[in-house]
Amino acid sequence: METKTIITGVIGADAHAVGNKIIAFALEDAGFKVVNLGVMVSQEEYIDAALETNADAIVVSSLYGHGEIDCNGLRQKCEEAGLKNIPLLVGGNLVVGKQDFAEVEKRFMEMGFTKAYPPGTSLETTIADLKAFTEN
Amino acid sequence: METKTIITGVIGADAHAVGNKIIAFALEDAGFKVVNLGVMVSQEEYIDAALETNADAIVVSSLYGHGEIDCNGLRQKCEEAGLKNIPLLVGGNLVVGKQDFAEVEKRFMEMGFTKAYPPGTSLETTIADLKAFTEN
Amino acid sequence: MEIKNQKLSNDDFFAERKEVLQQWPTGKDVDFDEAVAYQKSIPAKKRFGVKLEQAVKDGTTLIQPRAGVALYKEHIELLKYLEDEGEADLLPTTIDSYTRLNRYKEAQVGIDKSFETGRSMLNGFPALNYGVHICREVTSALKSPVQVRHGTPDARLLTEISIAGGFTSYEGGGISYNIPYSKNFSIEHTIAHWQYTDRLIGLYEEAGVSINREPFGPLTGTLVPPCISNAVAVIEAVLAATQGVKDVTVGYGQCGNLIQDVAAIRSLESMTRKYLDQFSFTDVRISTVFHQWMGGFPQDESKSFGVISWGAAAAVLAKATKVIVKTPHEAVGIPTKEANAAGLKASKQLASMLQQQSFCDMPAVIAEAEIIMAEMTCILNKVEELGKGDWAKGTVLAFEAGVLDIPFAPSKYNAGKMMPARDNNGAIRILSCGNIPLSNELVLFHKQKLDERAAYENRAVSFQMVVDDVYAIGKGFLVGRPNGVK
Amino acid sequence: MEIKNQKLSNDDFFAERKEVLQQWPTGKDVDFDEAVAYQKSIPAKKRFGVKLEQAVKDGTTLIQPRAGVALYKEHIELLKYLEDEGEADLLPTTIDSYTRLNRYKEAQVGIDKSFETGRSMLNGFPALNYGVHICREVTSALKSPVQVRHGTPDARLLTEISIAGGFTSYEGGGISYNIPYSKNFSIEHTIAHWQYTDRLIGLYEEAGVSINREPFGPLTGTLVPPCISNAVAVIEAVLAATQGVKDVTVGYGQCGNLIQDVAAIRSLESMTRKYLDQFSFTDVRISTVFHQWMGGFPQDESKSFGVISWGAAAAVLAKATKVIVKTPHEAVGIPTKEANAAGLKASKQLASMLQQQSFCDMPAVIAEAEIIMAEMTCILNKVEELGKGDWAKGTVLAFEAGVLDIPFAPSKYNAGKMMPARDNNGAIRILSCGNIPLSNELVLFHKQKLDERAAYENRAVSFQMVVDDVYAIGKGFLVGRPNGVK
Ligand code: B12
Ligand code: B12
Repeated sequence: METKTIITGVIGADAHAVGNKIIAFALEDAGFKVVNLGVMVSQEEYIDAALETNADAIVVSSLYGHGEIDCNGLRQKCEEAGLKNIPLLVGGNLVVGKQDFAEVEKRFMEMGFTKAYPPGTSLETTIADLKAFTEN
Repeated sequence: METKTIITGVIGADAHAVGNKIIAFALEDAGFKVVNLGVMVSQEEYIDAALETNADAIVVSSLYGHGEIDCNGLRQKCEEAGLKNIPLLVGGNLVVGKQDFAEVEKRFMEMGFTKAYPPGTSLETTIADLKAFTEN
Repeated sequence: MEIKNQKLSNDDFFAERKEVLQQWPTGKDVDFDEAVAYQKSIPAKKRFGVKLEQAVKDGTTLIQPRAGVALYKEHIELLKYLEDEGEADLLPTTIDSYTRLNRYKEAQVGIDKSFETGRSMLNGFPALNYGVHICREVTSALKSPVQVRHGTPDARLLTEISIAGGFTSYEGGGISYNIPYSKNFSIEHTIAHWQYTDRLIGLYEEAGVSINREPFGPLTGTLVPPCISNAVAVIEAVLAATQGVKDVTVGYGQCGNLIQDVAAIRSLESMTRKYLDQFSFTDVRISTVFHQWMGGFPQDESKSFGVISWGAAAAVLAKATKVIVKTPHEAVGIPTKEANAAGLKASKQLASMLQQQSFCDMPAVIAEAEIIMAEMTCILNKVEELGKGDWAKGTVLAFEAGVLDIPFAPSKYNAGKMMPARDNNGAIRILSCGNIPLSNELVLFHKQKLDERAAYENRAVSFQMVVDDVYAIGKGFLVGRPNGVK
Repeated sequence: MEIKNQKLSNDDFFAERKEVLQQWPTGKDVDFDEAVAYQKSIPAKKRFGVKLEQAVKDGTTLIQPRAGVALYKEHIELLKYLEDEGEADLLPTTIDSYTRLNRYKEAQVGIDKSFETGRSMLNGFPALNYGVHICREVTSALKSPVQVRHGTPDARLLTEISIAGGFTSYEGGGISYNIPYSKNFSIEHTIAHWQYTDRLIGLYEEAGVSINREPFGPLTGTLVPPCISNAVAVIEAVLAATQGVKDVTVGYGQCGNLIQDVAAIRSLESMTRKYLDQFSFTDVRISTVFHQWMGGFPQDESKSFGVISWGAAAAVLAKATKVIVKTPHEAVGIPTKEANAAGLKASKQLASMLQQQSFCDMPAVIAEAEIIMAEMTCILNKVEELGKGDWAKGTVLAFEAGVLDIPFAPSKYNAGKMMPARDNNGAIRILSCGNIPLSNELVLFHKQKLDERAAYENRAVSFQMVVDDVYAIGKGFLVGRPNGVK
């Protein structure tokens, strides 16, 4: 199997670093090439990194509740930049407060994300799904 | 003010003694004459004691959940025994489980109780109400 | 009636048994040999004693709820929910109050009314009315070991049906299921009834089936000084072992002061071992159970979670083998299954989270345990002396004399002269000894502790203090202070 | 940029102030003299410092939530609910993340969008955009003292508006609101910004208005060894006092091992006193804050109650002056007001119930506190040495050198070389020191503790242990064991 490249990072003004560091560690451990942008990543930074490394997927984290505002428009920008149909995964604590996740998922799917994940998604799920989404 | 006589006791097969001992202590402290029948009191025992002491009110406790079964018919027996309109108060944890108290109250009022009290009724309320109910 | 602490002879036991099995129609379905065979078919991981022994070895604390409803299918659903969603390690079957008082007709009315109304009209599961086969349906439907929990002074037929019904543990004792639970039962009688229960379990043991037995530790659950409940637990353990019981779980109800709670479990375990060994019951297995706060609870559910969690924490820090869990509905009524599972999950979080921490060897705990053991020794020596070496006789005389005396007990066989109250740190002390035979030194110790509180609160030591303490936890405090005192 | 730990001159301060007040239109409403007069009109019982001082005197532990929503009327309702239904003693106003990063335009979008959708689209209260008058509407509507809580590296304008707006306490510090909260802010800059904040509060103090200041104790909330967070707290207390602050609350985030937690608070308080005295700030009042578990929470609400309650218990047993309370929604999102009140009530039950119990003087606690103090001394001596006596300079150089090093921090100015892990009893130890300058003896102590765990778990000490520990509490454990190890 050829090595897949994944961009990881926490979007917006979000400084939650723990999950990000652990995701990067675990994906590498699982055989991916990881380009970890850390916290407080702008939409442009994800796109630049993905273009530069010819990445296979972008993993966006948002923990602090402003995910809805921060993620809006990312898919369009990807398309414009030529990252056609790149898998765009998003997870963490995406919205403010405890909301029905089906609702939340719908909103993020409408924004063009390939898949959105609820709070507490395990590393196992993240890795398994990434393998599936980056398979040729 | 003339001294009022109150019959206290825990009805049925109920052995919860703590509240009963404290109610008896507090009512005496508040100036009532208390005839405390203790726990596991049958309907007949309340009535006999009330007749014997010419009591002004009967305070029935039921904690263990079988109150509905145990209290059924007490008012009729009082009437038959000649205790016309004697104030019949009941309190504790009257039914099995956490139920809407308005519902529970209704059932006990239909059984002929003068007033029914929810879990956690304070001594202050008990004393104040007894004073009101035994006023001439 | 003449009671002796001596193994019942087969003649006596089987003569009595004949009568017992006729007390209610379901008794006729009990067949000892068939029941032994059935019990032997129960896999080890569903046996109570096995799971407890493993926990003792691992140093973990298992969690167990209370639960029982009138209708058996709902009862099975309830227990399944508690082991799956609630993560209970051990399961209960709590028996209703009519059955506890041998009022089987009223229990039947309760079953029938429950069927009619679709609401459980009983405060527990009427195992005896249901009989052996339905009990087996219950116990076999579950993954975890199941215990009968009740409060029955005369539990002879219930024991027969329960053990034949596949339960592998049985709570109760001649003192602990009498004094807190009844009014007119003499101690002679209940000790005799529980000798029957224990002898029956001894017979199972001799037939190769080990059933766990658990004296009910908390008694009235209300300001019971540890030395009293511990002394009762040791007596019941010795009486049970005398009849051939080989697996006992001695218990204690949380008082709320952490040092005293840990010390109580520490002293309970070591004194039970000491006395069982002294009576040559060195092969009896001992485990401990810690009951989360057994007195009046706060009405508020979140506050109840606070009380529940603190109980779980204390149990684990004391390294109790299991903890009996309360629910956020405690102050109001028998909990829904969701409320029951909620109490379990809060407790499970702490049972596993604090597993690596132990307070058993803290100097303050050791010092407090020394005091409890000294008190227990005073009491148990006197029981022995009164009984001229016979603990069953001694117990009867001790209650008569107020040497054993349980606060707030409903029984007329209990003296009710001893008065407990909390000291300034919330530990339960003895305000007035009644006839509890403590040494002068110990009496002085308690007096000093309570004088300290009285001085701090600027009021005399009195029954009002006791009343205030009874309400305290329900109101959010441990020590019942007068208004204005922090 | 050249930083010095020295009181800002009036010239420098007021020159800077002119710029600061122009950062956003609401800055122009701030008038220092008018604000002093307004602050003086706030009754004593609504002043943060007064209530803390009383609690220190009474030996009680106050409870405080986190809370903030986008719309100010809803924010007032929320805080009223938390003091009435939740029984909060102290109130917060948690600021949203855009404001924290000085992105006031985005905060305005958040306010506007929240008005439109009727849902709070911000994760906190945008006090700065609202300005002085709306802040006064908030603070004056409540019975309890209110504090601003945030995470803002450059909080100068926010401080101006908050204090003029009637808040009587202000959280943060140049280290604690930088390293855990930002990526690219240099320490020089944030120390300078917080000198401004502290100097402003010093000016209020000199004008007769005392504002409480609280360094943010828990830092990243994730496996921070007590010596690190305590050292940071002491440094921030000294820097604040240098600017004229007279009332500090030093803080600590629960690690979960009770002995270590109590020892951390004990050593935090005594070391803060020691160093403040050493710098001749003997008139600075000190109180302590204990944060309930700051790392990842369990998803389950009942389990969260267990974690919350254990945090409250530890705070009280450590005799912290206040405890910051989590909610049963923690793992999922900003709590509803009901969930927030639920966490408060569980905590209140324990705060009052355990008030009479203290673990501060247990021998095991004293021993653990000795270790923490020795570690703090190593670190603080090195900071002093690097700064040639100047703690501000020393701090900058210490972060550069990794002498101060905070695990899991997002900041690029943090070395990230130190690695923590739990020992076999769940206490946080140092797996790899990086450049934290511990004595050989202390390094050996940590190594032994972790070797013990490694041997027990039959695996090598490694980053996997750290990862397992990060998830542990969320999964119900304190120590992250590999599969199969109990
Ligand atoms: C202590 C206790 C026990 C002790 C009792 C010791 C003793 N002999 O006294 C023990 C452990 C033995 C026990 C046993 C049982 N208990 Co119990 N027990 C409690 C507990 C925790 C506290 C009761 C108490 O002492 N409160 C303190 C006193 C001061 O308050 P009180 O009793 O409520 O009385 C006050 C008020 O109610 C009011 N009041 C009382 N009567 C009246 C009458 C009037 C007219 C008025 C105005 C006011 C009033 O004033 C009193 C004084 O302030 C309660 C739950 C709780 N409240 O937290 C459960 C509780 C009462 N027990 C309960 C049950 C079911 C049982 C058992 C059947 C066992 C079981 N299934 O778990 C057995 C029953 C045995 C029997 N035959 O009675 C249930 C009842 C359920 C229901 N109604 O749905 C409760 C509510 C627990 C629960 N949530 O499941 N129990
Ligand atoms: C630790 C923590 C902090 C620390 C962070 C330190 C640091 N720099 O890392 C501190 C104290 C500084 C902090 C600050 C704040 N926090 Co915070 N914090 C937490 C907390 C308790 C744990 C987060 C954590 O580390 N978890 C452990 C890691 C391993 O898990 P994780 O982050 O969830 O990531 C895992 C999964 O989500 C998943 N995942 C993540 N991304 C993705 C992406 C994909 C595609 C997939 C498949 C999976 C996936 O995999 C990760 C690894 O397993 C959470 C609540 C919780 N979870 O218990 C709140 C929480 C995230 N914080 C919150 C908030 C609001 C804040 C603040 C705004 C302060 C405030 N108002 O209280 C600030 C924000 C500052 C900023 N600008 O970002 C809220 C967010 C609310 C919401 N969404 O509604 C939370 C949920 C708490 C709450 N309930 O209020 N916080």
